[in-house]
Amino acid sequence: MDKVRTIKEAMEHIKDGMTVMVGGFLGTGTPEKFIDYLIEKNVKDLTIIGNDTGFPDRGIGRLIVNKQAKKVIVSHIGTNPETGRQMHAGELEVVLIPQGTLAEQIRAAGAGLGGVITPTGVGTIVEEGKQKIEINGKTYLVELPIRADVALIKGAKVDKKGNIYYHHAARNFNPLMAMAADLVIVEAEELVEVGEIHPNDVMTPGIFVDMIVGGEA
Amino acid sequence: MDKVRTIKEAMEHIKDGMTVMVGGFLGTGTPEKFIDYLIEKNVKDLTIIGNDTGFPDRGIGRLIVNKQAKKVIVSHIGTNPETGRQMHAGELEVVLIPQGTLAEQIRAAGAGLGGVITPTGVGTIVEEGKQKIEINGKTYLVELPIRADVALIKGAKVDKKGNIYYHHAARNFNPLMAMAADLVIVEAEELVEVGEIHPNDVMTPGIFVDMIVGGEA
Amino acid sequence: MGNVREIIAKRVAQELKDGDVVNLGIGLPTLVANYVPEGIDIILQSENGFVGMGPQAEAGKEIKDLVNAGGVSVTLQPGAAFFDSAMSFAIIRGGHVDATVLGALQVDQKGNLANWMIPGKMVPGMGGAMDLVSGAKKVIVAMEHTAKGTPKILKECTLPLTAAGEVDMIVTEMGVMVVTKEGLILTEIHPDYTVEDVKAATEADLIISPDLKMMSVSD
Amino acid sequence: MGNVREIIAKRVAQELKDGDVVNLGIGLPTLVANYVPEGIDIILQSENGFVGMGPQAEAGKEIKDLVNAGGVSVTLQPGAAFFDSAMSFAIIRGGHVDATVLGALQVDQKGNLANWMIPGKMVPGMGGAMDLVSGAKKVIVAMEHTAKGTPKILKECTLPLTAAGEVDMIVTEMGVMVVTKEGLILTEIHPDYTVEDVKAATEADLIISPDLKMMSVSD
Repeated sequence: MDKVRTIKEAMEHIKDGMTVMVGGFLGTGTPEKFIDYLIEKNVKDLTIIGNDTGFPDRGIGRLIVNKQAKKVIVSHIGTNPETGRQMHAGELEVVLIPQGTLAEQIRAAGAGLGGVITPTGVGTIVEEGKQKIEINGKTYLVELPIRADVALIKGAKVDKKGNIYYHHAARNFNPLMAMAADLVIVEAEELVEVGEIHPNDVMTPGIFVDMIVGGEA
Repeated sequence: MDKVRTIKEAMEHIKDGMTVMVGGFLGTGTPEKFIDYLIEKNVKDLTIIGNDTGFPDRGIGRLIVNKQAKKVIVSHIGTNPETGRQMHAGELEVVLIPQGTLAEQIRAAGAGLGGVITPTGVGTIVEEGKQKIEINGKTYLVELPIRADVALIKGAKVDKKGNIYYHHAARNFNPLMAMAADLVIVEAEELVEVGEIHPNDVMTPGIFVDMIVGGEA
Repeated sequence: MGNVREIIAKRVAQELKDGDVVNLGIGLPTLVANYVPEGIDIILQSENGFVGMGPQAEAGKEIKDLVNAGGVSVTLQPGAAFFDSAMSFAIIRGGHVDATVLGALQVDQKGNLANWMIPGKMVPGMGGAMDLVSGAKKVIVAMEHTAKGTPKILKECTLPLTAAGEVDMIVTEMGVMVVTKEGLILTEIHPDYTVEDVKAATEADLIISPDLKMMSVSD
Repeated sequence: MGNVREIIAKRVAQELKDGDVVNLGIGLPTLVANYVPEGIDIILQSENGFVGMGPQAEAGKEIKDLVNAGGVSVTLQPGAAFFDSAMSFAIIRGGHVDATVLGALQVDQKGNLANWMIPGKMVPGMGGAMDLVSGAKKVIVAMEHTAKGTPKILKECTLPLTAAGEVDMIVTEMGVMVVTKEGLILTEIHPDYTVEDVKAATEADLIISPDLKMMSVSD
């Protein structure tokens, strides 16, 4: 199974209206070349799931500025004024989720769990419309799994079987999203031969990865 | 904060009647020196949480053979006939849990989640007495977090801040248990200086670890 | 007929596709890896925490901390990766295992499986079996058709279940059966047996496929 | 009195114990790291995925992929460790953070905190704040006592909450308040203010501790 693709071959799978997860935290760990390409292709009406909407010129924020999203599901939009503007103008639906809950919801989707039982958000507007559950006298929210059609991941080193090694704080949501989408495409900073990442040090097993773009591709 | 202890200093904290998690899978990744010491001290009436009860001469199994447990919470006892014998004789309480559920229950305790929503066990005797929850028309079990007084962990390399690197399949339950006990003690195959494990490669952050035994200690 | 276990393992191997992530149970299912067709690469998952498991290690060449879920020393394939038990079962429960192959004490026409205990007699524990059967995309039971003549393929399991309604396919030395909404359908039969032979060895209501084929067991 | 932010940061720093894992919010709370007493080692957690965060990086010495949760380039301390966002919040939600220090728009005498939105005006999102306030063992609000004269310490928050009943301590330039079952108790007061000054700047019912101490703000 050869998983290595040109960026064009890989990005062809992203269509208008899809739900797309994008790794990264304020742009750190975001596959910026994929963002470049999506902007060039001008894919529209995306539902974007990520930690935040980055900055106007960095990360997911560039897709917002280019008006390619109809909805975002994130924990924070404060660093990108354009997200707030579109939200207030009714051009963009914004769903805000506590960061740790968002991480667990994506993990739950990848791990086949039916939901997440978390204390976060109890007694706040986050609990509105959510199922609650009492366990040992304490109240928790039941938060549902979050999946996507496509996950766009960034790895520092990726081998040709799709095993990924992340660098420093660029890891963040990437390993979680790699488990929670129908199609997982990774942007490799460095594409390496199988064996160059020690089996102990693989952070995302290649079994989750469908396509790899990087190196000369 | 010096975390390095002699085995004697560390094991003194394990008292009769405590609930103790022990890492490992059929003995691989089990801190055998700690088991040696607990056998020598003959600590009694333990509730032991682990993947399995190992073999009669390896892993947790040695504590069973020496009759130091009153209860075990595990996924499998088939490789240690003595566990079954004590269970049938009414000398040992055995709670059997599906392996993936057990892993998530321990993780949930460490991660501050109120429980685990899993499809595993639905329609089997595992569901007896458990709360069920319907999500999107599918039935799940609500399984509760599992914590311990002490977790006994085995690491291949451990630095003096308690950062742990595991080797091959010896990882298994160790990183999960390191998050889910009041006192976490790690047996280091190799005790190394801070910095010898790259921050990217730490598998259990030292913040979870209270005491380290290894090297000359 | 040839070696029964070999026939079963060979036939199961044909179900596997290139790139499949597969978990093989202890015993007969483990043999399946030996018969994967040329050109098909599968990735074996081991529930104690890795993908890319290779064949059993040669005596004297065991690798430290490298055993399968049964405690047997194994080897690694290129591209292997280790992880903790939560990730191992995230893979299993999350539907990232394309196929799991397990033995059974009993299996029934509704796809129920019992393979983990005989009350009062044998209580080894379910280990990872319940998660595997609930979570894998395709569940294949690989076993001898009967227990020394006593049917194991039943109308309804009497032993405690491993999972309810999760079995997709049963492969025995007599043939191949698939679980459907309509019931249990015999789709392939081994040339050494007649349909009547299979029916006699099966307690379940067996629907005979109108397209009944000969079970392919050649290499 | 001296620099208000410095006074607050210094006093908060005295709450931290050797070995504590601490998460500091953006802005004033970040300053706390500068005043940790001699001999006390704390470990800073950054919700974007690491422990062992060091001071801000010098210009020109930024390290690739090493920023804090506000996107500012930082450095590492010896013994640092990186992890993914699920682990980062397992640490936070699981009670492995000994103390979190945050600012507030409003905080009330029941320990409710509002610091993430002003409806119709400012909706940045809660980021990791809700998890931090629910999960940390000790929640310390560090802020100026009023918003240019308007009380921020209230009987009851009017803005949407970040978390209900989770605040343990409030440190301002006027003093130190602790949230108890009995209510909000003023335990320390800055020497530049009288009890009446503090009461006048506080909307909440303030219980004056019989052991009221001078707020210690020396180095």
